[in-house]
Amino acid sequence: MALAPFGRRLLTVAGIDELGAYRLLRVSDPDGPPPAPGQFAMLAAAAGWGGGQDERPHLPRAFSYARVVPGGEASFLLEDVGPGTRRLCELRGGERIWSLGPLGVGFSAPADGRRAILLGGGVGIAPLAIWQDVLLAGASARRTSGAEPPVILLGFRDRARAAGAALLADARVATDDGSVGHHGLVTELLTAELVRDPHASVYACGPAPMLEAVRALCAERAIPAQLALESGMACGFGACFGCVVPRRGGGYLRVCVDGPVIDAAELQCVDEHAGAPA
Amino acid sequence: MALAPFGRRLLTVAGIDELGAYRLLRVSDPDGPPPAPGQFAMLAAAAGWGGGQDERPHLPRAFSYARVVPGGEASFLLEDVGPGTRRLCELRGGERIWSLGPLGVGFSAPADGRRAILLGGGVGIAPLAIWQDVLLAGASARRTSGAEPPVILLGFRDRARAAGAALLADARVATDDGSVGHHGLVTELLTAELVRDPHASVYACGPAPMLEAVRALCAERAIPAQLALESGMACGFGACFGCVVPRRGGGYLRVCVDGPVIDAAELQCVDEHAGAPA
Amino acid sequence: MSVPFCGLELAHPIINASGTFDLLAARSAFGEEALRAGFPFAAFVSKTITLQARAGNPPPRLFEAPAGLINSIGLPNKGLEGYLAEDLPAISSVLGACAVPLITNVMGSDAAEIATLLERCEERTEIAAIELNVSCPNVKTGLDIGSDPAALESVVRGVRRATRKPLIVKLTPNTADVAACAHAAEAAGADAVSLINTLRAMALAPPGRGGQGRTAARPWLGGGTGGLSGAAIRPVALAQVAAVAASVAIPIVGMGGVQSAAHARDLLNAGATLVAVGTESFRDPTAGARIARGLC
Amino acid sequence: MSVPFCGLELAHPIINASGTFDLLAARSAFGEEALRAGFPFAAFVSKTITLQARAGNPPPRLFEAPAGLINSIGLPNKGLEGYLAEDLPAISSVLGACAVPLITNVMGSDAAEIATLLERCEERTEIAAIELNVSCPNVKTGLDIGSDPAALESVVRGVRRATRKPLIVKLTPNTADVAACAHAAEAAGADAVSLINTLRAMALAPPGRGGQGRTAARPWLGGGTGGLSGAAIRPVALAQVAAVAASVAIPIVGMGGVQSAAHARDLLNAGATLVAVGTESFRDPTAGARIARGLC
Ligand SMILES: Cc1cc2nc3c(=O)[nH]c(=O)nc-3n(C[C@H](O)[C@H](O)[C@H](O)COP(=O)(O)OP(=O)(O)OC[C@H]3O[C@@H](n4cnc5c(N)ncnc54)[C@H](O)[C@@H]3O)c2cc1C
Ligand SMILES: Cc1cc2nc3c(=O)[nH]c(=O)nc-3n(C[C@H](O)[C@H](O)[C@H](O)COP(=O)(O)OP(=O)(O)OC[C@H]3O[C@@H](n4cnc5c(N)ncnc54)[C@H](O)[C@@H]3O)c2cc1C
Ligand SMILES: Cc1cc2nc3c(=O)[nH]c(=O)nc-3n(C[C@H](O)[C@H](O)[C@H](O)COP(=O)(O)O)c2cc1C
Ligand SMILES: Cc1cc2nc3c(=O)[nH]c(=O)nc-3n(C[C@H](O)[C@H](O)[C@H](O)COP(=O)(O)O)c2cc1C
Ligand code: FES
Ligand code: FES
Repeated sequence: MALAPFGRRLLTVAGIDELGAYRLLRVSDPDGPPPAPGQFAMLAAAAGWGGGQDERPHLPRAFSYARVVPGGEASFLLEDVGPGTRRLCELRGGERIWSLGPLGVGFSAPADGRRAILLGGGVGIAPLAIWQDVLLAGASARRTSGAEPPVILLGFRDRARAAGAALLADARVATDDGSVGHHGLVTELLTAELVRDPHASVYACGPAPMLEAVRALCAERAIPAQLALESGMACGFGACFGCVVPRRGGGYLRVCVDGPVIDAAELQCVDEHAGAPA
Repeated sequence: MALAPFGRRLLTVAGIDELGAYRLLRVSDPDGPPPAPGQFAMLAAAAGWGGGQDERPHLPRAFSYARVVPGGEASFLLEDVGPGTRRLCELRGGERIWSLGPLGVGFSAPADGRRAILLGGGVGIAPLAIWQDVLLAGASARRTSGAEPPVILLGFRDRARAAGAALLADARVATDDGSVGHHGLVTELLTAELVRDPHASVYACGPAPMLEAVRALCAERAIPAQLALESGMACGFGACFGCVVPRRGGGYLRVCVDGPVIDAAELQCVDEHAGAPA
Repeated sequence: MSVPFCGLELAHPIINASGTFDLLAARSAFGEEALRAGFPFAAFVSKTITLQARAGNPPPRLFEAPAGLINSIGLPNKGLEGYLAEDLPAISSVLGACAVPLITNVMGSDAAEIATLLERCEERTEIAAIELNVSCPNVKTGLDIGSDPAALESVVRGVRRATRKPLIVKLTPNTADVAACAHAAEAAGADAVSLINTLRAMALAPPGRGGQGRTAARPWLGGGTGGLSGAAIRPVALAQVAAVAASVAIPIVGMGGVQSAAHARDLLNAGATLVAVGTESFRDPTAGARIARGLC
Repeated sequence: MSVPFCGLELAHPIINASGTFDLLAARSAFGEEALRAGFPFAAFVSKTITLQARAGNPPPRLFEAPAGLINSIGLPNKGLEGYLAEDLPAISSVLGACAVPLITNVMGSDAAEIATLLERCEERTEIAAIELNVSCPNVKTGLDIGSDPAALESVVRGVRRATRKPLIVKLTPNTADVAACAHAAEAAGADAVSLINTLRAMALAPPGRGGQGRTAARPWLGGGTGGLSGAAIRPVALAQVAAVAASVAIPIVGMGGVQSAAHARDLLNAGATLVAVGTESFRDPTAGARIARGLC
């Protein structure tokens, strides 16, 4: 995993693009260490961070690196769900943003020649994009023509959100309202995939109920699963002990330093607060 | 005096113009009651009011009406001296602003055929502009060719601020650094005027030391003076009792409801906090 | 959604916090007609009235704090007799016209003074209820007389008989155990409690305003220290209201940093019967009405 | 501008607030080299250590408040022996390399427990000073043991002999008279006092998250109530530090909402010898260094 420079850095917004209901925030970061897939940054607008709904935001907000362009642009996929994300969605090219990162523990490669299934829900698809990039690059570097490309399964609430699927290549989409792709839950697509061939490693990020379904599904079939969790965070670097989820067998894990990517086997079940905005 | 509608109103910024070191904020207010010269409004940006220096601003800020265009634009002259004025200076045409006003007691016309001398310091020139407009309009309406137009004496720190003098017609300017007009204090120009002809009424707005000098000068010569005071305000409509200045003979006056224009005879001296930004 | 409170029937659960809305000044600023038509509060609470007239503290009296306000107003008022003779008739003529009951807030430095205040208020039919502010500093200890449960109980017990009007005890938040204070007030016969008052706070003069040069900085507020109100204290208010609700059966007027209907609902959910709006009225004079509407 | 404090010589007056900087986690996140090179604090304060290991409170543990943060962490720690055996060597290897002294913060529910904590710390040369957190709730009253001056004096007197290291008593702000508590700590032999800890606070679940439907809203924090920190409490911290400075002669560690050198200078002007930075480190992990630089 990449270490974060010690100290938040004042970066410049390169631009912000609409992606249906989401925004793709592109931040110019030529000197930042390249993040590993699944790592995140704590972001805050340099100006006007505060004074929104309920006199918030006050603390920085966590966002998964969605993509990095070598030579220095990092992208983040944002959904406006509250005062922090709203302020970030307002940023325009040239404005300044504080960034601390890359932080946390990301995904690790599938073992035993298992094929990777990347399962995303809503804005939780973000870390899967950079993970797909790395998996595809790895496969082509190794020229392992035998290795299957990762399977991409994405679930969304509606058409506006399903537009986010454009962030990944060759995605199969499910929507709750049937407006795009499979009418139903993305976990139904996962079940079908696992039935077809259980020799897989599952990588999932999305709302808590989706993650819990993935955990249960994989546990039942003894399929390894890595879950990219979310949690309310104050610091992102292990200082506040605020971002915990219960660990199987007792005690707690800090999502920011023990995760955000956590082996599903470490969890008894996925905490209701540990998912992405639904 | 005009009564304020009961309730702050969400208005639209028509534009913001540079005037040297100052900004002239033009707010579209077609339905607002026309303010009397010397009245003020409590302003706050509708978005991003908070999260600046020291997690401020939080309360609205008081600004004198500097000019009103019939049919609905009100202008305010702003100097960026802290988080509230900084945020207002950032506003651009089309953005929204909360306004409560017109509030307070403004200037009253000179008695006994006295000529009006309007004396302004720094951003304190703002209410004198609308007062000059009204005095000139009154004179031309009465066709009293005998009545002298008001004398306008303005003092500034430097050239960038002296650009504010363009807000008034036929102003004589003094600057602390001699970069424009008289090199020295504007009260020196006032003394000369009063020596020339003491049958005058003085109207002053500016930093506390200037106002105190005006008060003392006029008291000595028994010349009526009306001082437009400033003060830290929370509400602007008499609710908080926070904006007081000591009254001559004991007790306090609320600048927002007993003023902001106060007869100099009501004051023992001008409180160090009761002036405009120096 | 008419709300019963100590025998009164209020049109909605939103009232003003004492000292944060001057009805007579608002009448001058906005006109009587507009004020009556849109009166934001279901009951009107006066600012604190003391036996003797007070001029209040020297300025500056305000310091803007992070998401809040520090004030050091010093309870300026005309004194009991001035209030009863001059302000009460004027205030109740406005309130009468919009059928809003008046709650008069009083403060005294000992039981005898408080008893006088209550007795004189008892005589006036314009006054529907009395709020007793016990944040008055004890002259000996400097602490609020309401900060010690036993002392509070004895004061309230001593004055309770001076009025048959509903008696609301406004607790001080500057105490180790506000629930014990509320319980003491209830035991002594209070009909309701209200909280929170401002948190003891301070500000030093900002740099460049008689502030931090080579010598030690001086306090900004003319009164030395002040009280913190507004959004900043909302989480403390909610905790104190919930703690009090768990310890008393009498109704609670909750306040502290309420800016929206959601904040008012939080206090109601925590156990308050009424919610008072203070500092937010400075930002938005009709906040009370906005919040009441939002609760429907 | 080296600063003497209880026999230690600190490079500058800025330290961290207990529980707001995990040195070992920071080492993993940023690397040991960078952490050493830019270590932000002139002394490092551990999070609170208790006799027995604690897992801490169930989530959610955080609620963002207006210009502040409510936390209900619940003092997770490995317990005294786990701390001494595992964390202390690792922590002091980092601190040793940058010559930063370690202050260990401990909490116990009675004098006997506290004495054990102090005795075991006394044996360890890596520990330069001890901070005693007296915000532990009394099991009988639910109040902080530090909220009553007499009780506080007796606890501190009872444990003072257990260590010759400098003993800093970290006062609770949830009290009527923090100056009396500070005075009690001084009388009992404390070498310094530190304040303020978080203000008792609460949040209800926001709408749509198991929150306000038809039934009463439930508390958001897994621990029920929490403590308010950050900018919102700065004015309260300044008032309490000034009050304590007027009543004790021992040095004061001031904290509460410090975000900038100007805020630190206010606390120093109010009488603090050192200033601790807590919540601001969450927003800016090198805030301590920025603030120390700004004081020069
Ligand atoms: C490791 C990680 C990676 C993430 N990656 C992404 C990403 O790539 N893209 C993305 O869009 N999001 C991502 N998130 C989620 C994102 O951090 C949150 O959506 C964001 O913090 C919300 O902030 P807000 O102010 O907009 O909304 P908030 O108002 O903070 O609302 C978010 C949720 O927090 C709760 N909440 C409400 N009020 C409060 C309060 N006062 N205090 C605490 N909690 C409250 C509610 O449950 C609410 O649904 C990630 C989170 C983590 C931890
Ligand atoms: C009736 C009236 C009319 C006015 N008309 C105009 C006008 O036309 N144009 C104009 O530019 N200005 C005018 N002002 C002044 C204007 O209201 C102030 O400059 C403004 O409120 C400053 O806000 P700020 O946040 O920018 O600065 P602040 O940071 O609020 O600084 C302003 C001053 O307040 C003090 N201060 C610093 N920190 C605090 C704090 N935390 N709390 C309280 N006080 C603090 C200091 O003395 C500082 O110099 C008027 C004021 C009044 C009362
Ligand atoms: C400027 C100001 C003046 C106040 N005056 C009084 C008062 O006279 N009597 C009183 O009991 N409380 C007074 N208070 C306290 C408020 O009634 C209320 O308890 C407190 O401000 C918390 O509510 P808020 O956060 O909504 O303002 C005052 C508060 C402010 C801000
Ligand atoms: C997340 C968090 C954890 C804390 N943990 C402790 C602790 O373990 N022991 C302690 O004495 N104080 C603890 N505190 C209180 C801080 O040390 C400090 O007193 C308080 O936060 C005020 O400072 P601040 O506003 O700068 O954060 C904690 C505060 C926070 C925000
Ligand atoms: S966010 Fe602070 S410890 Fe994880
Ligand atoms: S500003 Fe509130 S009374 Fe004048």
